[in-house]
Amino acid sequence: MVDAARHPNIEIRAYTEVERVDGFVGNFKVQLREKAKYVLADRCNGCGDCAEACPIEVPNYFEMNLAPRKAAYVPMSQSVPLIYNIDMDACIHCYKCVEACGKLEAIDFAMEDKLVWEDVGAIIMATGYTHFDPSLIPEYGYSRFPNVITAMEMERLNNSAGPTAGNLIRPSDKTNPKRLAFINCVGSRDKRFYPWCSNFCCMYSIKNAVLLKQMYPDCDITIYYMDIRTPSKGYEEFYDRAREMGVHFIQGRPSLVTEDEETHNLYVHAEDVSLGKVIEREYDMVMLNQAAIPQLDQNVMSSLMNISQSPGGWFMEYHPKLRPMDSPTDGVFLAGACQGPKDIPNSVAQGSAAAARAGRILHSDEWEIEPIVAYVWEDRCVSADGKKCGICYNACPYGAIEYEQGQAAKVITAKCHGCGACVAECPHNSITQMHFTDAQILAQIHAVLAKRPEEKIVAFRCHWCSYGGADLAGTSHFEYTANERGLRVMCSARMDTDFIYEAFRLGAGGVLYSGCHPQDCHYITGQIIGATRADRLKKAFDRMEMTPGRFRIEWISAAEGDKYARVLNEMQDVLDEIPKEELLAEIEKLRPTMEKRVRRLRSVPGVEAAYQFSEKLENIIVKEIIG
Amino acid sequence: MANKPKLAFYWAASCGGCEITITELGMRLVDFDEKVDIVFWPCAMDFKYDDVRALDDKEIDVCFFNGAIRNEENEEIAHLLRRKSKVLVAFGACSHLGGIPGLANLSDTESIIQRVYCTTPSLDQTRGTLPQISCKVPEGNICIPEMYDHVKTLAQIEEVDYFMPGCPPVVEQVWSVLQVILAGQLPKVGSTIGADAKTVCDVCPRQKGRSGLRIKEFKRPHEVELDPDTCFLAQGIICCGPATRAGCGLPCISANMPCRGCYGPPEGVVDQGSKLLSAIAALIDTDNPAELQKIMDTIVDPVGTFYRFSLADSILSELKHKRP
Amino acid sequence: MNHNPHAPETFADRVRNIPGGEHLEMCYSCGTCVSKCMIQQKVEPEYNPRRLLRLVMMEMEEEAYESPTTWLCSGCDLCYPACPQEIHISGVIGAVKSLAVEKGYTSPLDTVSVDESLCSGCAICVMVCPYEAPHLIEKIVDGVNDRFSEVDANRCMGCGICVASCPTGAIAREGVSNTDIVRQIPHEVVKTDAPSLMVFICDWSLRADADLEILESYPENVKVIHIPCSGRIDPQLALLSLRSGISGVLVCGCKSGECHYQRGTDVANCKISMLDRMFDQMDLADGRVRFVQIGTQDRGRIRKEIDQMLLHLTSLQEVC
Amino acid sequence: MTENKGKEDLRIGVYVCHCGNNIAGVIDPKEVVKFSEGLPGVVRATDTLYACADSGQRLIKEDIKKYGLNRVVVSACSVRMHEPTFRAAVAEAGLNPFLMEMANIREQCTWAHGHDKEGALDKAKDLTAAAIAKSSFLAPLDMIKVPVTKKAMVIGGGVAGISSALDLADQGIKTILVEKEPTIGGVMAQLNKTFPTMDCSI
Repeated sequence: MVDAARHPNIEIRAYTEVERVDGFVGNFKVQLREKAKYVLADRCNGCGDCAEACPIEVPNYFEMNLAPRKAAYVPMSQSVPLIYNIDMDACIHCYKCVEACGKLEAIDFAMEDKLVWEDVGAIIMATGYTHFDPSLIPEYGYSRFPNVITAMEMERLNNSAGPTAGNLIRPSDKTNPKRLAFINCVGSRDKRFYPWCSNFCCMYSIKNAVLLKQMYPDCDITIYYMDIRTPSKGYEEFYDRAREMGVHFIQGRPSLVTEDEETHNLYVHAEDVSLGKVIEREYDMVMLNQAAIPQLDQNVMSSLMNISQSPGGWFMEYHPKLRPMDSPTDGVFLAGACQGPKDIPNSVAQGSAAAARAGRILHSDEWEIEPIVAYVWEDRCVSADGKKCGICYNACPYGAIEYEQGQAAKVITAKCHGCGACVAECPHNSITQMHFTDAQILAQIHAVLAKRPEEKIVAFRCHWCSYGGADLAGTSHFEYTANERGLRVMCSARMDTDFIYEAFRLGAGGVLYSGCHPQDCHYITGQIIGATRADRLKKAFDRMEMTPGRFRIEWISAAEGDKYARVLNEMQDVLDEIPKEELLAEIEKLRPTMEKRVRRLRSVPGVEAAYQFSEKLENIIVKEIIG
Repeated sequence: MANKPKLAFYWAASCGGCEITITELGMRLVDFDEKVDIVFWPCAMDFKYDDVRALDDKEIDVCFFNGAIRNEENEEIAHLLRRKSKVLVAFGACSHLGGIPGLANLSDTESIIQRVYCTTPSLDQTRGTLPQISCKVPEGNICIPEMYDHVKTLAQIEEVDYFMPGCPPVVEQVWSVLQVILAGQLPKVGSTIGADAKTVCDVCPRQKGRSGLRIKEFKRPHEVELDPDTCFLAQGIICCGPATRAGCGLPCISANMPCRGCYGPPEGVVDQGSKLLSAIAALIDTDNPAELQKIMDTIVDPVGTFYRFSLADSILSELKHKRP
Repeated sequence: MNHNPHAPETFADRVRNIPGGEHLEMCYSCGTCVSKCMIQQKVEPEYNPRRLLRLVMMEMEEEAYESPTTWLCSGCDLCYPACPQEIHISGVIGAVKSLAVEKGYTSPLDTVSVDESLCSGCAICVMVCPYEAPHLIEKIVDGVNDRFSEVDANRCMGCGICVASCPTGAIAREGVSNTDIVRQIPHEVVKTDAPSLMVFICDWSLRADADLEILESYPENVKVIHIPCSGRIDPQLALLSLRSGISGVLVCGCKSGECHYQRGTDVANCKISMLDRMFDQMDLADGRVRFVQIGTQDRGRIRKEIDQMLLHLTSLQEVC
Repeated sequence: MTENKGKEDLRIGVYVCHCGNNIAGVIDPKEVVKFSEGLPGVVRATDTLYACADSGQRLIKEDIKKYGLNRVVVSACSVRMHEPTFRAAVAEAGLNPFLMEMANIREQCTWAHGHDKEGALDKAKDLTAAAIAKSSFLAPLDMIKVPVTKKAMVIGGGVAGISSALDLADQGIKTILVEKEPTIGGVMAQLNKTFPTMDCSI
């Protein structure tokens, strides 16, 4: 901590929150809210006279509310930076602090939150985790039985810098507890709350047991566990040491804690799994090892940074094995428990690793980004003919399109992120996207529907989420119908109505329209554009009386492999339920309508060639079947 | 005709319905009269109490006593008839269990008199006339029997040989009992006669409730259209059939009305109302106290419902009147 | 679905295929269900749902059928909301039990039976039973077609809810019949200065042995009658106790939702609440009869309840 | 121009990966090769044990020269896995990296349809055909170069954030460490000693 404060290259902005993030790799613009401390950082010398003078006491969150602090405070004496704060919610405006500060004049009640912009080339997310509230498990009695405490409370109670100066006492009568029970996995590995293993709690309760044994050798400590997980260097040895010191380990997850109302002693009910017997034991104090859970504002940060979340809410890494420090957004990296529960060594390691990953960018003078950007055929743009349009301008999530009536729309390549929203939205097919042109995608659609199209389900997936979801379905071996034919675009915003009509015109049995969940979109609002369009399509197909379920819209994240498989299987069920003749008849009936809707496509550059190519391809493929 | 059996009929606190049952025997009664001597029947013939007092003890062969014990007079005559009769039959629900008059045990004497003579809406309340036990008139002192503070059954004040339930007992049962008496084939003393051993449900032809059928709301017969082939309880209607002795011939059930319980508890059951409560409360489907209160609100008068005919005979009444 | 569609169906597959038997393999043997359940502690030391799941997973079919766990689980589902893997354990046990019954195994439990000379076929027992154990059968008796209740002994868990609800006293099991319980109510209690209290206790409502000790520690004036479930309480038992001269009646059951027999405590609550309304109508409502629901975490509450009740009864006596 | 309009003569090379048993355990890659050989523009089609391995990459690079390939289709795994690998490989052989197209016949085919071998083979052929079709219309593209602001931001001042910030700072990069609480340190600062060596946390 102190190293960070001393380092000339580090600028600590404490009591500051991120408001907004713009830009892209190498060129981020971040808006920060410097919350008003009501103390001038450059004048405060951390003497603490203001706190001494302050008459107001409130619970100190840093001490898990076990000790008070003043309204003028620092959370702890070693705070970095050591600048006092005035808690305006608690302050009664007696101005005793101003008096105490005297000539220093560091206190400024007129201070307001300040918004500042910072330009940075890379961002590392290290927002950490928070703790599960064990009062949600009523059977353990936390918040009702005074002597049931959390592990974090224990940390403060046995800490020499804590409120009791390291003297462990129990809350009900301030005596030293002699018999302690630690309960592991409180809220974690528990499908009712959080299914994951919180990673460090086993070691954490062993640590506390060892510490307490050292301080109070005659105290009796029992750790109730389901499994003890010690998969790091020195951990198993540490566990051995705890056993040698006489810490008891009982395999069995307690089902109940009861309390004697008079003594406030606690009784832990559990099955000793090794014995197969239910045991009830009396303790002076019970410590609950709470689950590590994502920060409560993880959603907010995730949408600010365009980072998707795993099902549990942790930040999603680009690849769990190959790129665990990278977020899916170029130039944004992940460190520590915000990506998943981690102990200190792992957090430090990932912090350093993320720094190294970020260094790759920050040490370069320029950074290459993929040229998958939009391009306007000026001769096709109606605005150039003086017509009023501007649809592309409105669709772009990045403001990367310049539009002025009378001139062809113009793409600012440096600002374009390549979602393809403008391309699909342009009603005149005047814009294309490099590497995902209409011709390229149409050629793919034709190829996968060359034979027995009525059996096929064409699945359009966005690159970042649904394509990842499909990958995860495969990696997890969640099997689904082999009639699926997946096609990839960068964002659901690129899924042109023409593609869907064309697939149905060619006789596809089903079409899936799939992208990310709205808050996860890699392109800010791309998904919203795609979703609006998909809903319109759905209505059109309903009007055409297409069998419901042949066209389906689903938002599937990269973490939802099971969902991808389920959706495809459900679509297959829909097809299986329609008798084949009926399906073919429906396809034939709708073909002229579809035909009409895709007719204008042929004028798009390259599309005619794609049709010709596809015809050749189809002939060969069909011949292959006959042969 | 000295060896013709001597019979007596008496009504205490009753509505007269039991008497009508006897008259409903019609012509059969005339034939019957040739085989027996009716020595006392104040409802139908002119007898005086002194006529009874003049009889030898146990001179009456069988006495049918209907009506509950409400006042001094009821009790006095009950003792008298017991003394003069070989066999004393509690005839009809009132003398058997207290019957409808027994519901008076919900209140005390004073509030009943207040209600009847002062606050009944149809009354001219300005008069404030109240009955007096004793009243001086020019001719002398007129006394009326004193009303007790609670209603008793016949068996609570005298030894009863047989119980014949019903409000009123049905005619055919009465006729067959009379035949039995004539034949001298009366069963064990203390038995219930003129009724079945089992309950109404045993003979009720309706389709009974199935597993897991529970009640969320009690309804009254006028609130729903009732299926004539399905058990009332299964339709959410309180029916006293499960805890009521059969023998009535199901007139209510056949008229698509639930059993009201007039035949009293079946063999072996002490307290009809609490047994019925135990059965019906177990059908309620709720784990929520507030909802339970709401469901119970749909039973308008629990005591009157479960103990309609047997309150005077109940432990509840006993508890109330044991209170200092 | 079978785990492996190509392999023959295993015992575990058959259990899984019965509704309720799914998710069996999710058990990671934490033991929460075992310690949440009170059967091992109170009835059968060999009872262990976790091990039964294990027996199924290990294809130990015979052992599973013979295990007391298969037969003793009353489906109270205390364990279900506590299971971190969200396994519907009683569902799995129920699946094993149904397979065992198919194989001809029978329940070793002491279950209720019907006295046909008293049963009038009203189907109250059919409706109130939490386990669908009783059902009506038709039979020709003396040439007349008559209906009777019959109890499936493999379903009956012996709670006695039907016994208390039967209006004719036709259904019972030993120790739980009307006569067996009424016999324990004294005929007449001599009035003394100290009030007397009758406690009808559902044994499941006292989780800790310490609580049972508290109950037994009271002097003569606190009489205790053990019932298998508070659902066994019949308001008549309370009335009979009061008639005998006992000053008050305390009925103890489990917290709603924690009843060992699913709905027993709710049934008891309905009965006592309704009795209370009757007392009220009769102007007798003075808190002499109370029903309390004791939760699994209410250690020592029994002492509080009895003391409070005795205090209340003393104050009633002083008024008189 | 944004794409090839079919004027240029296509010379497509198709590489169907076995990925050990991951693909070849479900389908026969040789079947896909046979199928591809007949498709328009394909001048070279072959299977390869591991396309991503050095040997596989070398094969592609040599073929580009040997057969004068101007399009490469790799039928193997996810683009999220090896697109950069194969782009780099074709670039080394002098071909524009954007003229390489992948078909995902592992994650999205053999792994997802392990019990439907016939269906998987059919799908693998279709996906390869689609990649060939797309490749026919690919155009060479150049990477876009953007400048880099040589400053970093670390959001969160816990143990991971501090360690990131120190490492960046030691590399000479100006770093802003943002913390929403009044002090940095995070959960770590609240801890007593830490396992397994019992150091102080601060």
